Amino acid sequence: MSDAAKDDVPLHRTLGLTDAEAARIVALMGREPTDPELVMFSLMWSEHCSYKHSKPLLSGFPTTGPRVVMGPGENAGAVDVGDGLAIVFKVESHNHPSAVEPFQGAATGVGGIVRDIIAVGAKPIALLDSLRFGTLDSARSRFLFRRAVEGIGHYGNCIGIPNVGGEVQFDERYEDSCLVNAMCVGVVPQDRILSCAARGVGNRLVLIGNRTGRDGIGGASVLASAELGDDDADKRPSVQVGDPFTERKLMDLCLAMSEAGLLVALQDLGAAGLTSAASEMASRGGVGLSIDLDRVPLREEGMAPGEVLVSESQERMLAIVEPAQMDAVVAMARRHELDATDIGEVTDTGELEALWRGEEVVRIPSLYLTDDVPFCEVPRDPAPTPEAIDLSSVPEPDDLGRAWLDLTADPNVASKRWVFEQYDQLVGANTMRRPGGDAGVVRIPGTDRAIAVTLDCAEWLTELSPYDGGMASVLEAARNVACTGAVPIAATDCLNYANPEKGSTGWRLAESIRGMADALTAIGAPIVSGNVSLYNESPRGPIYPTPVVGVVGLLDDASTSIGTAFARHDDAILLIGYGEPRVDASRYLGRCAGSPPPPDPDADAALYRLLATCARERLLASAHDISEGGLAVALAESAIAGGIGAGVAVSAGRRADEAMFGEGGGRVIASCHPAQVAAVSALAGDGVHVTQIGAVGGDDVVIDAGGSVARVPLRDLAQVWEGSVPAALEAQ
Amino acid sequence: MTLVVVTVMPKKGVLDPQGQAVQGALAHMGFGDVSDVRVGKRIELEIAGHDPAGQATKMCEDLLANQLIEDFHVEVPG
Amino acid sequence: MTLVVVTVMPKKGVLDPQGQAVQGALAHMGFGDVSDVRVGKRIELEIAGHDPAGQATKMCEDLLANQLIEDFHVEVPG
Amino acid sequence: MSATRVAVLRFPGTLDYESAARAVEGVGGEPVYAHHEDTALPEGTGAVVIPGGFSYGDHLRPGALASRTPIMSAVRAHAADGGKVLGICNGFQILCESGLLPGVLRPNASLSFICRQADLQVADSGTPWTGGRDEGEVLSIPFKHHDGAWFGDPGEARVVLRYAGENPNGSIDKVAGISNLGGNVMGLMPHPEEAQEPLLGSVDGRVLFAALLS
Ligand SMILES: Nc1ncnc2c1ncn2[C@@H]1O[C@H](COP(=O)(O)OP(=O)(O)O)[C@@H](O)[C@H]1O
Ligand SMILES: [Mg+2]
Repeated sequence: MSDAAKDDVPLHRTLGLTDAEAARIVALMGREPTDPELVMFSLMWSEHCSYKHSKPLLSGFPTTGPRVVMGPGENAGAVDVGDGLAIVFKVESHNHPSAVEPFQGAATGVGGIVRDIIAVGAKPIALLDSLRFGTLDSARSRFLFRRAVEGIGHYGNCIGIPNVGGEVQFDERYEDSCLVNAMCVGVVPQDRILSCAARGVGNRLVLIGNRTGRDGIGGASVLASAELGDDDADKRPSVQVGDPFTERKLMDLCLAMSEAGLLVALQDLGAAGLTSAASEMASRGGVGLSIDLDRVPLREEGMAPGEVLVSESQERMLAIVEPAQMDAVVAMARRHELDATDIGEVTDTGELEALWRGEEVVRIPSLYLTDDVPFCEVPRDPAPTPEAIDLSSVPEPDDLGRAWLDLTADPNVASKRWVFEQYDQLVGANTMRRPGGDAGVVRIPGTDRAIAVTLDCAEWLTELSPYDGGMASVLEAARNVACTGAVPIAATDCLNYANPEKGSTGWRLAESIRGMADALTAIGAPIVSGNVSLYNESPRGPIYPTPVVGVVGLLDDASTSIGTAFARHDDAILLIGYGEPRVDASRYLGRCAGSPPPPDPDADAALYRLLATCARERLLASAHDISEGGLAVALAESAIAGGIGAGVAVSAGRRADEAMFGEGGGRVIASCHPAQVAAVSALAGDGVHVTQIGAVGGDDVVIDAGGSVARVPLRDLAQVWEGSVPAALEAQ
Repeated sequence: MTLVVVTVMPKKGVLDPQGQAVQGALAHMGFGDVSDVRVGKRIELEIAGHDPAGQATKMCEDLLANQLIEDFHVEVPG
Repeated sequence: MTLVVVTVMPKKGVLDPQGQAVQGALAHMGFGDVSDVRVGKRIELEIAGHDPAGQATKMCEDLLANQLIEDFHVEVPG
Repeated sequence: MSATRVAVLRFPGTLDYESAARAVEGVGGEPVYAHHEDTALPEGTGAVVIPGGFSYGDHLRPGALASRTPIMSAVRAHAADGGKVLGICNGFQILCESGLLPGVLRPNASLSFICRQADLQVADSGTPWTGGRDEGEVLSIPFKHHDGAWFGDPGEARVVLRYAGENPNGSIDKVAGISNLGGNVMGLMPHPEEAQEPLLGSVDGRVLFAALLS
């Protein structure tokens, strides 16, 4: 590390600190920092750890509500779901590591988010993943996609947490900057929720799990805060290798220790390793921590103190333990075949101290690291508002059936079975609705309740109109949850954006956050956790602004959940919701262009209430939201899932193809016994319409849009829908 | 046809969870004298055409080894 | 301390799907001159005490190889 | 009369112990956990379940490391006395690696992990494991594995369950589950503990657990 200094480049610049930041560090400290101290500052003040560009904007999110047990700021948020239990969840990105080494990058992304949930003392019960890559005609994108999916499967399957949902999109914009976001959901008795705040002077600081090596040094944190250029190969970190077997043991151990009341506080080690974990714990608890680096179990020889302090070796946790419990902690760790090592203690100084070979090499007030980062205003240069699509410029297909099949075969629309079949969806025997529907539904273990969870994002709309796009991302996720009959109760988000200092990215970030916040407030789902990933751009350009939203919904009676599959011949098909289909920014249009009408969060909220009431009263046999591909694709998906055809008739609106394939508004295709139609219709109101448009049955799927009729054999639709992603991957 | 043997091992310093697990199991089974277990791959290929070792090296770079975490070695026995 | 190298390869005649997959991928990438790809394991161990090769052979019989489908070979290099 | 005690084994990396224990309870048995380092089965054990998961991270070969632990000697003795043993997924792999069942589980032909609901055909109605179902009857039970292709000599075992329809993993003779010739040791790749409740889509896995108690 001091090699660079010898070459006359000041160390702080090599570490990515600006001269102003370096000056501020000297001013704060009242002296020159030591090398290890400077390394610690550089990581803690990176965007990845400090959110220096995004934090000021995030304060706009609603974060409180009657169900919120723990909001943002801890390792993960928690919401009350009754019976004294809380559901704990968070979504996080691992974009940059996945672009370098997709298998390990994605795998360790799963490992990281799982440790966040464990740190709260919660038992993980579900995983989800949101993925974005370049289009599948690119060999590089196929490779990244394949390997990232394998990595997620490898890690998640091996630690035994069911994967119940997610999304995948392919677009040129993600060719150089793929996105890999993972979400974990856990459950914990509310009186056993752990905080990361260190407490109790004299208490022991205990490092649990894997040994510390040189993994990811100068890695994730530095890397995630700068664009990946072509000639940055030497900045690439030594790749972190995930070890799910150890993670499983670590999970079992931490939960057992928490249950036995052995822990005062718990924190995972992620980006910036020990530095970040210890400074968070100290700052949160308003105490100091003293670390004896010689006691940290190392995997490699000759590591420097700075390396030990920032190593990102995986599968490690940091705990605060009362001295009297140390023997029990060590014994329990040994039974789980893991190390638990006393590496220091809680002090009353408010400072982070580190000793190396008996000498003090670090002494920093922990707040300097966690709270004194200089925040940056992002420039907010608005982009012009795009024009609506002139429908006459969109060629009308001669064969609506052909167009329907082509749209269904678009890898962005088609089934993602190739992905989720590589994931264990069932382990734990609580999964009621598997991936492939609108949201995964998982019974809360030991209860009759269930949660519904999904991840979604409307990146095209966010590019075109960031406020509306932020809103649409929230509403689409919540609508997916509502289609299972669950009531959306809280949300988490992962903001994947390009360089906020360039172009209109900063404006898009701010506007989309505002849109998300307004939508979340309207539907009564506060944000309880989240993550930001900036600088997702390459010399070839920025990604779309991609605010991925995870929504959790609650079903008080698990047995009332609704699936997307048509169930019985002769059931009535209902169109429920609001808004008119538009080709603008639709998959049918096939490009990010146009200006769709803005979403209406109040009408969406009314739609969720209607669906929840229908579920409670067991009125519906199926419900499926209309999203990419419009009415035609939603109808096909419910028919394919049920193995039964369907026929519907709708108005052509402006044009038949727009009625069939257009997107927008908040619309759901549902089915019910004919005798229940009146009961469902009676629930209409608040801007939500219920219209009977057809019936389930037959071997074909048929849409009559104002007299233009498309009729396609169910078998053909199923074939392209199921076959297109595998076919695109095989076409090498 | 030339037999070429490619060995791919975890890079020094990179975590080798498989080696760790095998070493632990061996110790439990009473093989206490074992340390530093590392598990990698051995790939045997028959290569036609000239410069089989050169071809194999190219294959390692392109597919057989992940050089971010693995080292490889090409050998033409006999 | 003696370095011992154990090789575990799929038995001749036993289908090796991994080898086949590697061969297929190599062919796709333009390495058409390759045939008979077989993928096995290379395990490196440091063994203390006497008769390291004998100890390693015992480890193979007891754990490292499944002799129903795999052959093993013990080597003490140098 | 007290319920049959069923030992549910736990190795480091075993995942399905809770759902297996619930399934044992569901058919009226009394589940008791036993751990890899135990040298004896719990007092009064009547039958043994080895649940699925990734014992020892599936390192070296699936099931290999677990099969060499002390508890497996106790399981061998139990089986030699005619006691029932049910191995599910990784449990099946462990039984093969420990020699209690013939053959070995190799990687799926696709070389990928597959999670799917499967129809399993009863291939031998003469073992206790399928609860008197006739040959050809179908059970709907999910499977999820990376190394599920059974390779061995079907003549050395009794093929109890076969995949109906296409072979998902390249298993010899479409084998999904086998028992030893004596019929008291059974291993299968699909997960009957996840087919115990109507709420989760199927109850067809109950027969295999009920068989532990008969
Ligand atoms: N990466 C993934 N991981 C797990 N499940 C996925 C993934 N991608 C898609 N799915 C499943 O497929 C379903 C349909 O995908 P998609 O059409 O993108 O969903 P949406 O209903 O949100 O438009 C998702 O709800 C999810 O259950
Ligand atoms: Mg949906």
